[in-house]
Amino acid sequence: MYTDKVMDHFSNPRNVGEIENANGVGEVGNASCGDIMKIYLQVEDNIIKDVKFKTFGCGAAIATSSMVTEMAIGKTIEEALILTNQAVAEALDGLPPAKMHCSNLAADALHEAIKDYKEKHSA
Amino acid sequence: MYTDKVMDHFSNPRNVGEIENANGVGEVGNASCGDIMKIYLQVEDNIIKDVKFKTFGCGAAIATSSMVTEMAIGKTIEEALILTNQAVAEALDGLPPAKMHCSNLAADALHEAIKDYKEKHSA
Amino acid sequence: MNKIYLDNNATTAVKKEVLDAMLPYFCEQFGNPSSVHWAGRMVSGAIEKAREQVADLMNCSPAEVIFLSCGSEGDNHAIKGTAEALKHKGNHIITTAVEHPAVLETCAALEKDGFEVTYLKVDKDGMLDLQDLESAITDKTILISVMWANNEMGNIYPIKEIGEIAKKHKVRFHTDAVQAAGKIPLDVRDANVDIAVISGHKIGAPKGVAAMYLKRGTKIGRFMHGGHQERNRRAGTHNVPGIVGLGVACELARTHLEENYSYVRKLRDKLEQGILSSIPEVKLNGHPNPDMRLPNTLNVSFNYIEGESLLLFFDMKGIAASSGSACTSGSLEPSHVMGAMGVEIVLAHSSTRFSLGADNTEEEIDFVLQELPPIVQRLREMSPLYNRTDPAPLTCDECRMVTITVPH
Amino acid sequence: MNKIYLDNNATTAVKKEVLDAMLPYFCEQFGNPSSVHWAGRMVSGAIEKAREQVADLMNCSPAEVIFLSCGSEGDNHAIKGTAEALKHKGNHIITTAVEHPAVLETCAALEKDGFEVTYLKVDKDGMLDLQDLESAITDKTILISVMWANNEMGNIYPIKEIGEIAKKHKVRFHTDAVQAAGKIPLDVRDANVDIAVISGHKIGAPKGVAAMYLKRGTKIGRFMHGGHQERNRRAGTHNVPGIVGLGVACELARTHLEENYSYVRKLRDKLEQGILSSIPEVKLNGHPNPDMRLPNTLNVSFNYIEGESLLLFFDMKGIAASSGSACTSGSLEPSHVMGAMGVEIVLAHSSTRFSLGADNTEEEIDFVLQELPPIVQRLREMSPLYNRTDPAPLTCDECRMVTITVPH
Ligand SMILES: Cc1ncc(COP(=O)(O)O)c(C=O)c1O
Ligand SMILES: Cc1ncc(COP(=O)(O)O)c(C=O)c1O
Repeated sequence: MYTDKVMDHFSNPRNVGEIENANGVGEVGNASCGDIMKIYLQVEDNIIKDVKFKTFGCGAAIATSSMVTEMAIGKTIEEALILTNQAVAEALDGLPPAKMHCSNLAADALHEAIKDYKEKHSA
Repeated sequence: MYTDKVMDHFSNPRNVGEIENANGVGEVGNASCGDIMKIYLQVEDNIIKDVKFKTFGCGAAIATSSMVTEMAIGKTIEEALILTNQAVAEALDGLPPAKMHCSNLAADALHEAIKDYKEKHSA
Repeated sequence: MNKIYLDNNATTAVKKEVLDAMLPYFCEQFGNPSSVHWAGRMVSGAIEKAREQVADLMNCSPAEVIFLSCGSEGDNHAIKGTAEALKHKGNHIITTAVEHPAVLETCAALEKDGFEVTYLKVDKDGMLDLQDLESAITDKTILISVMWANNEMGNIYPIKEIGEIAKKHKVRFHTDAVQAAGKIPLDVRDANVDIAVISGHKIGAPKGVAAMYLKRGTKIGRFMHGGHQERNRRAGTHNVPGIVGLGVACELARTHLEENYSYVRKLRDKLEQGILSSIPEVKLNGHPNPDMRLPNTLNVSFNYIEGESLLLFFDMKGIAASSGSACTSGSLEPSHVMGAMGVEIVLAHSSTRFSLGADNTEEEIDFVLQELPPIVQRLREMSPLYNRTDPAPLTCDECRMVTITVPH
Repeated sequence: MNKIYLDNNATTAVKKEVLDAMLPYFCEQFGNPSSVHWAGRMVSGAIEKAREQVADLMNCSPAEVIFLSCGSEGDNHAIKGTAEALKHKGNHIITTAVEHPAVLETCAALEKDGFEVTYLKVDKDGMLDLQDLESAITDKTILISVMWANNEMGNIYPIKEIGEIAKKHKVRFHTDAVQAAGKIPLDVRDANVDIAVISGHKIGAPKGVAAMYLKRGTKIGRFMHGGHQERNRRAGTHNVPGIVGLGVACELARTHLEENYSYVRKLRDKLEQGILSSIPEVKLNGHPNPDMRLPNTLNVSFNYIEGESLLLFFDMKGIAASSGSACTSGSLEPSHVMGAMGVEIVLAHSSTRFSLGADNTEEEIDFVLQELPPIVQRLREMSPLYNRTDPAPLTCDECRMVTITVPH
């Protein structure tokens, strides 16, 4: 049911973990649905230098998390903010229809982390 | 579904036909049910000398007709009158349950023929 | 003794290619297609391929195909599911007097629940009057159910014309295409059909599998409640080998349709003309124009002889056919199809169906034509109705009483 | 890579003996058993033999066996057919919160038609309180439906005791025996059961065939309307090869029952103890006493990890298992069985079922026990719930909203 790209990112997820002194952290989803994604950011000079994730969820949830970290690294936060869940799914050559809803939230988690970064650094 | 005996009597029915100067004729059944049995008798000195039948009906109807003629020949009419449909079915090693009702009327046809004989000869 | 199978409308042998395609799915690729792991993944692709093959035969999209267990399930699902989904709109169903019991008994069951059913009459050739159909439609009508072709005498109904009427009046249209599939082209889109049902074992797939075309967007109640298979439309673990077999059988049916039509038609026409010309007092049942019947079906009544006896005598020669007599209909009355065409009762009991397949040969037909006349003659000699002068007793209170619910 | 199949409660491979017995019935003995001729006669005996084999497994008379297409059909038929036949007596049905969807969704459908359904609660071990059951009975109760054993955690229910309660109160008793068949003894007479359902593909027969025990004299409405098959109790041409296969599978199940029980039980116990002793924070789901569960079933929750991910990682090692997570349940909520036992939501999403079969070996179990701990650890390291200090967000309005009808 999953594309080869999904299976690749799921079985060898990139950038798993936490960033100890992350300057932005975002979390979306909830345990009730079975999907929680947490993104840690290291932003320097408006550029995403490092991203890490932790995810509780199905294959699609882990693969989209992994993919979004790859897509975000090196981007400015403005560029990262226009990244969509849809774009992540496309970068994985698509997701099964049933997974498009709950498990495709990685870009949302990234945006939450950027929001958190902005809030902390607007002061 | 039929016993070997039924199939034998069905495929080689005994005593098929009419008796030209029958002194007793009986008919039971009807076209609506798909079973009509007609029995022709030649009675002499109270003894059934000859029986013949014609039957419109299924395998069971033809086999019971054939069997009843074999069973009746040589019997007195009193003996023939105590022959039952059940006895005919048993002589054939049984009939499928669905056939016990409509298609097992050969003894009735025989009794009708005897009744006809008696009516004609009571005068 | 040679065995000559002329009962393909009852069921067909599984085609060798079909069985070969099925075999890996019993012991090796045995997974449940709903499973996440290798055993499930291995087979879910096979199901989707079969879905395409079925869709191609009917000219619909694979997403419009639902797999089921038998044609009867399809008819139950179509009719009861429509009744449930549309009961707020109305309670009237139109069908015909010559449908298969899977349609008729389902309609009869709905009548007990307050639905009203119009059973359209057929003429002596078994055909419908489309004006009757159109004028039967009321603002309470939620379903028209007319079979694509009849199993007993093979009549083909004008599905495209009925589809137009249904569309014009915005009434849902279901067709039991169980006998039409594989014998004549089925284009559900062209014919404006909303629901169509086919059954595997009539087209060289195994028994125990069937499919339903459900036009996209057609709301229908569930028939089999339970799991989420078939996008929530049918419960029960997928019959994977059966479904694979159905797919292959549909593909074979589609690719060989024209070739089989003319081959089988030639044999059937030969049998038909042979019987009618060599045996007196035989009545052809169904439409007299052979174009209007399935190419493989011939139904004739051998007057004066009850059907089961005939079948058993044929059987002694290895010839397998079927009959509309009460003894073989499972009920206590002869075929409701013969009744609907006004065939008189003795002829109804005498009706015999020969249904051919692409495996039959011309030699087999020659053999049948040679064996039939003496059998018929012998049984006629045995019949008290043959050469009879006084009228035969016709009615039977008893069997009327125990008669079951199929309406006439 | 070795393939290790531990998902036998989802479906089983067809046994070789079963397939061998079926093979002649596809292309050679392909007749319709309702036919009068050789092709029909050839197979009707095979059906009756299978009926005896099924009857022997359940300890009933062959005349009490009805062949169907799947376990779901049996549950639908039993419940809807009883509702129809007994609606003049009452409109109350008692079942449990842990039944298969084939029972639960059927009951939910009847609720829409005015029936009242009591869903008995289970305790944290998944067991019923028989006093609850008895006091739920009212003078309107027409049916008690309790599964013989649960598919997800394997709990075996006290069918004999429930049968006594049902008998005492003269209420009909249906049991879904789909998972119990072949794993533990089924004696429907001893247990006072009125209707029991088994499904072929759970016991080494093919998908697409099932059977129902219907106690002599039990009045039941039809579910599948149509032809007169199965003495008027089920329409649709008999799935002859499937039925033959089911018969052989029942015979094998019966003759190997004890041997398979102890063999499979030993492997399951080893797996259970191995997992619980080598991996921390694992919760056993179902009855803690392994005697009270099916000998082949183990259900555990690996805390902090969502089930589908686990299954996919197992799958990379060739290990096939199943999960109660929402992602694999077909609905948007995790298993209703876990919910009914009060398993908390994360653990419900983490629940994993290993269901063994007689084909599994001790080496396979050793391999699984060696591969599991690192997989679990790796996924936990990836989980934002593992070693978490702040509480995890739990509720989701959206998924509650789109939730489907399975009651809890
Ligand atoms: C307990 C139980 N009942 C019913 C069913 C339904 O069986 P089937 O898939 O044959 O319809 C299953 C299997 O999925 C089951 O485990
Ligand atoms: C016209 C028609 N509809 C429905 C059916 C039922 O099909 P099945 O036996 O697959 O249930 C049949 C065959 O018996 C049929 O001929």
